[in-house]
Amino acid sequence: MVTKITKGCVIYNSPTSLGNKTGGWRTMKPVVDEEKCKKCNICWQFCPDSSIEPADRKANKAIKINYDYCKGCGICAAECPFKAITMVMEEK
Amino acid sequence: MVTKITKGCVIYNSPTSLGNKTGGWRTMKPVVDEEKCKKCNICWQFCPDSSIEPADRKANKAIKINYDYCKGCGICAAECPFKAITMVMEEK
Amino acid sequence: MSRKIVKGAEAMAIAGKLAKPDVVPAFPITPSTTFPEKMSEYVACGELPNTEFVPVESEHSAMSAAIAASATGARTCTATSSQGLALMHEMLFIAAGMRLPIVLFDANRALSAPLNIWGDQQDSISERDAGWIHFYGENAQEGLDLMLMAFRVAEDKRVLLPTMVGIDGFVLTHTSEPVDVPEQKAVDDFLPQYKAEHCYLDPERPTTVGAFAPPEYYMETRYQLDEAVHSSGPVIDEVFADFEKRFGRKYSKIEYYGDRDAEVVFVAIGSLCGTLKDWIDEHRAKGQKVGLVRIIVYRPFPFKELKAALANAKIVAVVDRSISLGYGGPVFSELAAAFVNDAKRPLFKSFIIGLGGRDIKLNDFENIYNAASADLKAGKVNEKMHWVNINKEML
Amino acid sequence: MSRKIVKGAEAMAIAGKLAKPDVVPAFPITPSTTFPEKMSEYVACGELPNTEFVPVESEHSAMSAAIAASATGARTCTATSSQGLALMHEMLFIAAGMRLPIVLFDANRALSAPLNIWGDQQDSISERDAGWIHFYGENAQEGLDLMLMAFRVAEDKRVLLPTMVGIDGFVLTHTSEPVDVPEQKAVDDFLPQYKAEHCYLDPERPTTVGAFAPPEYYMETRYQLDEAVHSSGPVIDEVFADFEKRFGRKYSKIEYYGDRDAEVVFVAIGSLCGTLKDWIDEHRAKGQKVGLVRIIVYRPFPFKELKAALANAKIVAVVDRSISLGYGGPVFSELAAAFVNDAKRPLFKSFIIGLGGRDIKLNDFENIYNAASADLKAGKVNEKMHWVNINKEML
Amino acid sequence: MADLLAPGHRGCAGCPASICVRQVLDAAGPNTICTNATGCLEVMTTPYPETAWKVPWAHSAFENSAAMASGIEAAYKALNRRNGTNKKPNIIAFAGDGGTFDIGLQALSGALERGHRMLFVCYDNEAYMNTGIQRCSSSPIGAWTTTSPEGSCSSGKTQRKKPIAMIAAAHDIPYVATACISYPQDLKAKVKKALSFDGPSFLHVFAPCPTGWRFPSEKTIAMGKLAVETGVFVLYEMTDAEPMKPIVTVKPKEFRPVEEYLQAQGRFAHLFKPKRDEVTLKRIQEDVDRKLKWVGLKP
Amino acid sequence: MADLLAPGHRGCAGCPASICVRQVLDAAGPNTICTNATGCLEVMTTPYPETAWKVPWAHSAFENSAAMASGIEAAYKALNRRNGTNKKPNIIAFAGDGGTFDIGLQALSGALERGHRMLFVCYDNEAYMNTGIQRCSSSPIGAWTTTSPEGSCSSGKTQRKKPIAMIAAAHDIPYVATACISYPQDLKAKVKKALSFDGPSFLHVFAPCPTGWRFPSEKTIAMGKLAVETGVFVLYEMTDAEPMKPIVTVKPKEFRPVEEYLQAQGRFAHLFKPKRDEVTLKRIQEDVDRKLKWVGLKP
Amino acid sequence: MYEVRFHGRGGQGAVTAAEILAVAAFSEGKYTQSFPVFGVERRGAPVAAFLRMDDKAIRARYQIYEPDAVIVLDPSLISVVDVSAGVKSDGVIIINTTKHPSDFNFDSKKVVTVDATGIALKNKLGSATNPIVNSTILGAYAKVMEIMGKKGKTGINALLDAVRYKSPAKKEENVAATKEAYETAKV
Amino acid sequence: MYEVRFHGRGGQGAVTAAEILAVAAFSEGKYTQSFPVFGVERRGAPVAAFLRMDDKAIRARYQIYEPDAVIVLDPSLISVVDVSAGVKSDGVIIINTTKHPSDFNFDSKKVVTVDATGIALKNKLGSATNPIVNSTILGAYAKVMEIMGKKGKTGINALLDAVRYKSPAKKEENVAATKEAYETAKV
Ligand SMILES: Cc1ncc(C[n+]2csc(CCOP(=O)(O)OP(=O)(O)O)c2C)c(N)n1
Ligand SMILES: Cc1ncc(C[n+]2csc(CCOP(=O)(O)OP(=O)(O)O)c2C)c(N)n1
Ligand code: SF4
Ligand code: SF4
Ligand code: SF4
Ligand code: SF4
Ligand code: SF4
Ligand code: SF4
Ligand SMILES: [Mg+2]
Ligand SMILES: [Mg+2]
Repeated sequence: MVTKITKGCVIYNSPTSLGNKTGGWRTMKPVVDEEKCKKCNICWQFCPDSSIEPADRKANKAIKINYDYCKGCGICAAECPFKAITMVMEEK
Repeated sequence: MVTKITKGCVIYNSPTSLGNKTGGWRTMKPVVDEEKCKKCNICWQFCPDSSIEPADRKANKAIKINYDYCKGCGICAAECPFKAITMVMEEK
Repeated sequence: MSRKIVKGAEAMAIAGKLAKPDVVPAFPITPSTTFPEKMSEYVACGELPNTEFVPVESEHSAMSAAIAASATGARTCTATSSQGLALMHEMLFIAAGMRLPIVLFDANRALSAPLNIWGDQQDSISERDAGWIHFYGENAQEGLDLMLMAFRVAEDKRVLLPTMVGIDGFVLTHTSEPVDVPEQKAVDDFLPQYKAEHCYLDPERPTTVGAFAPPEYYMETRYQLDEAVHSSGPVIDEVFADFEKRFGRKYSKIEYYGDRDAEVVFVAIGSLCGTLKDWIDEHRAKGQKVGLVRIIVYRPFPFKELKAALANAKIVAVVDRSISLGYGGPVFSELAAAFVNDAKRPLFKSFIIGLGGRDIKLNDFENIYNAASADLKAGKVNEKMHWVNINKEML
Repeated sequence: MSRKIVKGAEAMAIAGKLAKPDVVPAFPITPSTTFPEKMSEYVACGELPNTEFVPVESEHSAMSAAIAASATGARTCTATSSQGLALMHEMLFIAAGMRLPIVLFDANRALSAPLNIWGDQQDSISERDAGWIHFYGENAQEGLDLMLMAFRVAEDKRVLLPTMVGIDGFVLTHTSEPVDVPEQKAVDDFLPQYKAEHCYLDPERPTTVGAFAPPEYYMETRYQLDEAVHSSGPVIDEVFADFEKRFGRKYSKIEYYGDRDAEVVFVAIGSLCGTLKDWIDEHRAKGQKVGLVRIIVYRPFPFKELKAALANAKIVAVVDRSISLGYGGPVFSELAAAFVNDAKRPLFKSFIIGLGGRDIKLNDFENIYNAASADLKAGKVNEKMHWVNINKEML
Repeated sequence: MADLLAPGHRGCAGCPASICVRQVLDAAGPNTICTNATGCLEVMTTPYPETAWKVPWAHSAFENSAAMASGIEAAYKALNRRNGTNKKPNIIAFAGDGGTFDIGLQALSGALERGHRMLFVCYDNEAYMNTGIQRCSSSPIGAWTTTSPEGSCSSGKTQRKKPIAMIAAAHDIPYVATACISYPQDLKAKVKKALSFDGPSFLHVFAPCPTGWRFPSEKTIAMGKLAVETGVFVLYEMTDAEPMKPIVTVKPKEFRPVEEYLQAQGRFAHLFKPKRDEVTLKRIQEDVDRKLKWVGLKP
Repeated sequence: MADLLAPGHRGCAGCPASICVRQVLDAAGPNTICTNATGCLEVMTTPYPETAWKVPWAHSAFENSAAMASGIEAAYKALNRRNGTNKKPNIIAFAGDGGTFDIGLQALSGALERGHRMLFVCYDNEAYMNTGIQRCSSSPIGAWTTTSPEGSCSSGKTQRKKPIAMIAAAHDIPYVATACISYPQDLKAKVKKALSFDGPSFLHVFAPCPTGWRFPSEKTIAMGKLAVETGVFVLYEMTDAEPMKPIVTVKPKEFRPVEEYLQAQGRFAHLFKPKRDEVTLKRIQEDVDRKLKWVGLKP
Repeated sequence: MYEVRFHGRGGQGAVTAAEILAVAAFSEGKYTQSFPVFGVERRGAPVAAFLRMDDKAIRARYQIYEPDAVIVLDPSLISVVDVSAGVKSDGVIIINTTKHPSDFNFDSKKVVTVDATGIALKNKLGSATNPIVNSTILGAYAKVMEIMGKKGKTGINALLDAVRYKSPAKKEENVAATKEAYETAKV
Repeated sequence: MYEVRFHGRGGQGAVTAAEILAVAAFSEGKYTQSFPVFGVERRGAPVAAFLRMDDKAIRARYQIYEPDAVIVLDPSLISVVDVSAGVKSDGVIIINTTKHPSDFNFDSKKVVTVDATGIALKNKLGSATNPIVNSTILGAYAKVMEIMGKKGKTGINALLDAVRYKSPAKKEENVAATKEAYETAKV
């Protein structure tokens, strides 16, 4: 699909970045241990790529990582106080 | 005499403003009472037009006003602590 | 309509007031300062109850704030001159690229160095690449009228481009003369409120404004922008016509003055044309033929109109009040180039006049005319560029 | 002389180092940043023991500090690009007006909006009025050589003008290729220390630098400046010749490539000429005639040389990598205007190419050539301006 | 917990700028308009036609995030009067340290003085990252950058970090604070407080950048904590009730040695290898002590 | 007692800018190079081919007096090394308040941070006088200027005066002081002190302008005294030994009422006629009190 | 076309004087154009202003080099500036002074005098050191034009209206002073 | 003219790889030109670089659309980027992978594999998460050119010198790794 240039390059239907699947950048991959996850959402606060779906304590739902975009920076794993996330080599 | 434009309009033989006799701007004229002048040079410090020749206490020389440039602002008269300067109407 | 004696710069401010702008970010600079002064006065006195005057700390910020305000959806105008316009340079290109209908009054003034506060057109002519529409008035009345029309043109949905209106510094800005001031009501009808449809900043309908464009997109954005400038031409004609209908004063992209079949035709911009018209009248009284093409709309460049107007000319004396240093007259080069492929075309001769407030006198035109006539007689132009009224002794 | 593989921007920095500047005030901007990076590295490593690198807070201050340093009597250079050059706009005119021999490397890049960091020549071409000498290189080697020569020309007592050297952003600045690096000793001989005679700041001989000029003087200062730019031409020739004698590489204000009796001749600036030369060779191999005039010195505008080079052309395809929005190609207009009074002259056709990093391919020249040839055949130019390689579907 | 910055942006893995924006917008909520100076954040989030911003966002140049915010605020004031509305979106100006300490300072200072209702957020990664890690007046003493390289005549940046929050506070505006992306609660509380004032406020956010500072991407948050725990960066706030009197909001019980912080980053490596640069290390320590004294954390 | 500013310049009768320069140069002596931002001082002293300056002087634009000074200082450093000399002229950057508080602030801030050896002198006449008395961020609350006019919707300038000396001091530079042309001894001592540092210093000089403030020309000096005696302008200095701790150098025994100062000037006339503008007068008084508190002269 | 040059000092109101006269002429149906000598002069420095009046629209944009009339607001200027420069041979020079026209000799051009300062002070316009004479002196202008029947003629009533219109304060004092100058001018 | 395209990730050194090869070719008397895909990509994002080699000076300034060879520094890119795009029919694709050439099928274009990551790590070039393979993989390139006798040929010794010259640190480790790749490449 060809993008039509808008007047002044205004972008209307934001966000439009979702087509850019940055998951492909990953070399290491965060894996969540749902058991260990205490749903504190600390990792969520720190993810630079909005790639963590926050946990829901009430629903007892652990966080979920959106691998379409997660770049594998490792921050979530490093910052989880409960070591609920581990970085593993990306399958190639 | 025609001024030759220097490269980049640099002015070399500074100061060159002396040709502009600002004494002509005056409506009031400061007149010094040499008797009253205590040679403190306070007036000199405040003259905006570098138009006061400073007094010399040693030589017992009172200040002298350079009417070529004095614009008659009246600051010297106002600031002289000894009321040694009076502003008078400029002779026309 | 009321008739008033006002200075040119005040006439521009009156136009600014009549347009009821939402936001006026401005920074003072001689000889445009009357504009921000008057605008802040109108606001202070309650005559512009809705307007925000933003006393910015520099012209770069003036144009930046104008861009943001316009991008938010506000009618926005400002004024500047010379160093101020130069400091906006970066932001002028940006305003155009973002297609924001900002209106700017430029009091045409020389550029440093050496610093000089007087009139010439270097400041705005050196912004001819930036994508703005350029209007130039000959007197205060035209300044006022063009300023009003600038809003209409700029905000037209088919245009959406920033527009600058130049009048010569001092010679127009600081000269008082009678000016017809339109009624507010008539202006309101002529110039309805600006409703931003292409660019706005509103949390209820989020947009991203000012994204960067990679090579896959950039060139097309320039093409589109260039097209927009060129195709504002018919809209300008339309607005001029509507203005005439409502206010009785006729405008066109270029004005032809003098004999239609003149062999020697001047081309010039701005206030010097007034003096030149006087000279032409004198000259015609002697039975000689001479013409003047005055450029009012310089961007979009009025190719068609200029070609038509110069169809009978034998030699064109282009009188530039600015210079592209190391080349020559900017209007000269753009105009001459437009004719280069024509088999039948006049000769073109370039003159530089009135830089930095050098007074432009009747006699100067006599000299230009004589030089051009001599060339015409000789059948060729014997000199690249002629500086009018230079004191060679100073050099 | 040593041969090294370096990026174009580094080649410029190497030239900067060889010139041993006293003061380098600079602010980073892609794709010129290598220059300040390398210069600060040379200073940090003791390779430029006398040089002061001033990490200014903006380009406006970069040029301001450069002006002051040069006015003090220091050899001064800087580098910038795009928005950076645009932010210097005001100060560029001032540097020229003050006749200060500052050397500036411009990594040619597109201007916002939309922001685009890639190559075109809008930034420096839009400074064509400012009174600077303009050099443009085709490759890294030329960039380096021209940069060195820029110092010699700028500081020549007969010239004393700021000089900018442009090479295309990314396509040259970020491409590594073999470059001959002159020996320091040879450069020292070619380029002796700068001794300021016209402008200095020294309490032992007080000067006033940067006075303002009232209308009685201003126009003569512009005349003098314009003269200075024009008359730097012979000095440039002289410096080019001396450079060739010492370093073996020949330069001239314009380069002619291809068939001398070609009917279709391209005129262009910068790196695209490399590709174009390849295309010309291919084309000639097919037995067809075609020529290229590459402009290396754009200011002073090389009237004489261009006239001579295009004497036999039947149609000139001017390929601009910038645009005067609402008019057309800047090189086109200036070039065409120079021919307008000539009875015998080629047709001129305007093309816009490669804006904002749009890749310029062999095929583009094929298209240009075909369009120009068709016009030539038709005996007239059928279109004002042609945009090369535009994706119309995006519009 | 709506994320107002979408994924798919092009920041480096571990980018602090996006973390900063996410936290700020989380506190500010969707009724917000952002401006952005040219820099990493702008380039990574808005390559046409892609944008990661879910709130209205505007950029035009590097120098003018605050001037843009001024224009928007003025426009809302005027349009509210014109249309009889009372819309009061938060107006948040984002800029990197370059767009704040250096080329954006004048526009910022002007906006602060004029008193526009806006929050200026500087995400400070202590160099011009977007153009490849050049020196900024925000860069700390001794830091390597590509324009303050180390070498026989140089130990990295010579000058101290410009005290930007103090400079902002010296403008005598309603609210100035420092924050760090590693302390999101503190940061968000400050954003909310800032937005509650009917005038300008300034937030200086420490944003450790793995690419520019040379540390592994997973350490972004840890590095911010280390800065605070070593006293390199102090979290405080100031209101105009007590001008220039910083109130520290996160007080480490005890300061860890500054060298722990330095050694964790490649940009300071030359201070330790091939041999310790005692002169510079001493200057750095003195600088930290000086700042701690300034905020009242050291006598 | 060599006057380093010659007569014949075109300042108004009673001009404070020239008084400021005369005093500064008297303290600095002839081994001095000056830069000057566009403004009254520049325009009145250097219409080509006339100059009133006896020391080297350079001007190029309005924004850049500090950047110019940076360039000169750098040039001297380099040329000294190149030529094996050790010339160290004083480098003094002059600018009006517009060229300091507003359009020149960024260049100033940059120069302060880089640490150039230079003295920046702002002669503050509280408006853009050269272009005809427009508002500056230096203009005080309530002042009429041509862009902060009084009227049914306005009482003159709304905002406070930007605290420029505090902003300079927040840069943590060797020396910052305020001075007033009415106290030449104090001013000259500060110039000398400033020039003794091997780094940047800033001097904020109060310069009452008869033309712009609308008072008779002979009152220029009296007006400065009145400002100090009413507490409207405080004379102090700060060194980086104690950052942001002003030491008052001229302490009036007792403050005279601020209204004495206001009533002496046409620019405040609208606060008293046709009727007293109590709201603005109160704001002005509060502002004075606030500043006095800031410098420790009021509790 | 009738052209007038005004001489005064910065701050003294020469430009305003030109504008008042322009308003008067305009109200009588004339086209006008008034402008200062564009300069950077400060208060106190000698300045000048110009006025053109004509029956048709004025397009000329150059300075006035050969005025029909000159009005000198400040007598002290006479020794500083060549006030009679370029004045047409049938021109007139109007000077604010207590002296008599015969005390002056400008190449035998006509001189008119009026004690505008005295009149202004009497009417409380300005102070002894700074009298405001710009409207006052125009009374003398009106008188001489009336007497001489010049093209530059402006009716005294139109002038008084213009003075009233252009005076921000002390309207009636200004009008009275102008009228007095009209009556006492020494032609 | 021989044209090579490199695929890697931002920060991985694709540009450096191109430059090393350029230095090697240059030292053997070839003209070269190397350049990245000019972008604003950040660390981690897929990037590409180009190299032209020729016997005469290279003037062309456009991107490479039809490379003779492609070098893939990071195997994970294959699923993200079309690494074989435009490769000439007699071209070759060199991939850093533990897999065998036969595991790939790019329109039946020639594939060469080498475990550059393994070799690099063995030689202590980079870390497990961030191995530095830019010099290493060039060993495989040298090998395949040698075997295939291509125009893009670069002698292994020239290459090793170039690796040494362009390695800021761990010079010998780099050289060793390159050599190992040269020896172990699966052609
Ligand atoms: C006038 C101007 N000069 C220079 C640049 C180039 N430039 C763009 S972003 C940038 C650095 C940004 O640094 P900072 O503000 O710290 O943001 P960061 O990239 O570190 O996030 C520079 C120098 C520009 N865009 N405009
Ligand atoms: C970029 C730019 N903008 C505006 C101006 C116009 N201008 C010249 S001086 C001046 C005001 C100067 O004010 P200040 O610095 O306070 O000095 P003052 O005239 O009061 O002494 C202005 C607005 C200019 N020269 N350059
Ligand atoms: S930080 Fe750890 S425990 Fe907390 S939500 Fe994330 S994964 Fe779960
Ligand atoms: S690894 Fe990084 S990008 Fe991926 S989910 Fe964790 S924090 Fe987010
Ligand atoms: S101030 Fe008075 S006493 Fe002192 S020197 Fe001047 S005139 Fe004499
Ligand atoms: S009146 Fe003013 S200008 Fe004259 S001497 Fe006294 S202080 Fe100086
Ligand atoms: S360089 Fe730093 S700030 Fe910029 S995108 Fe990368 S991590 Fe973010
Ligand atoms: S306006 Fe004020 S500062 Fe300017 S010259 Fe006149 S008195 Fe001096
Ligand atoms: Mg940064
Ligand atoms: Mg001022």
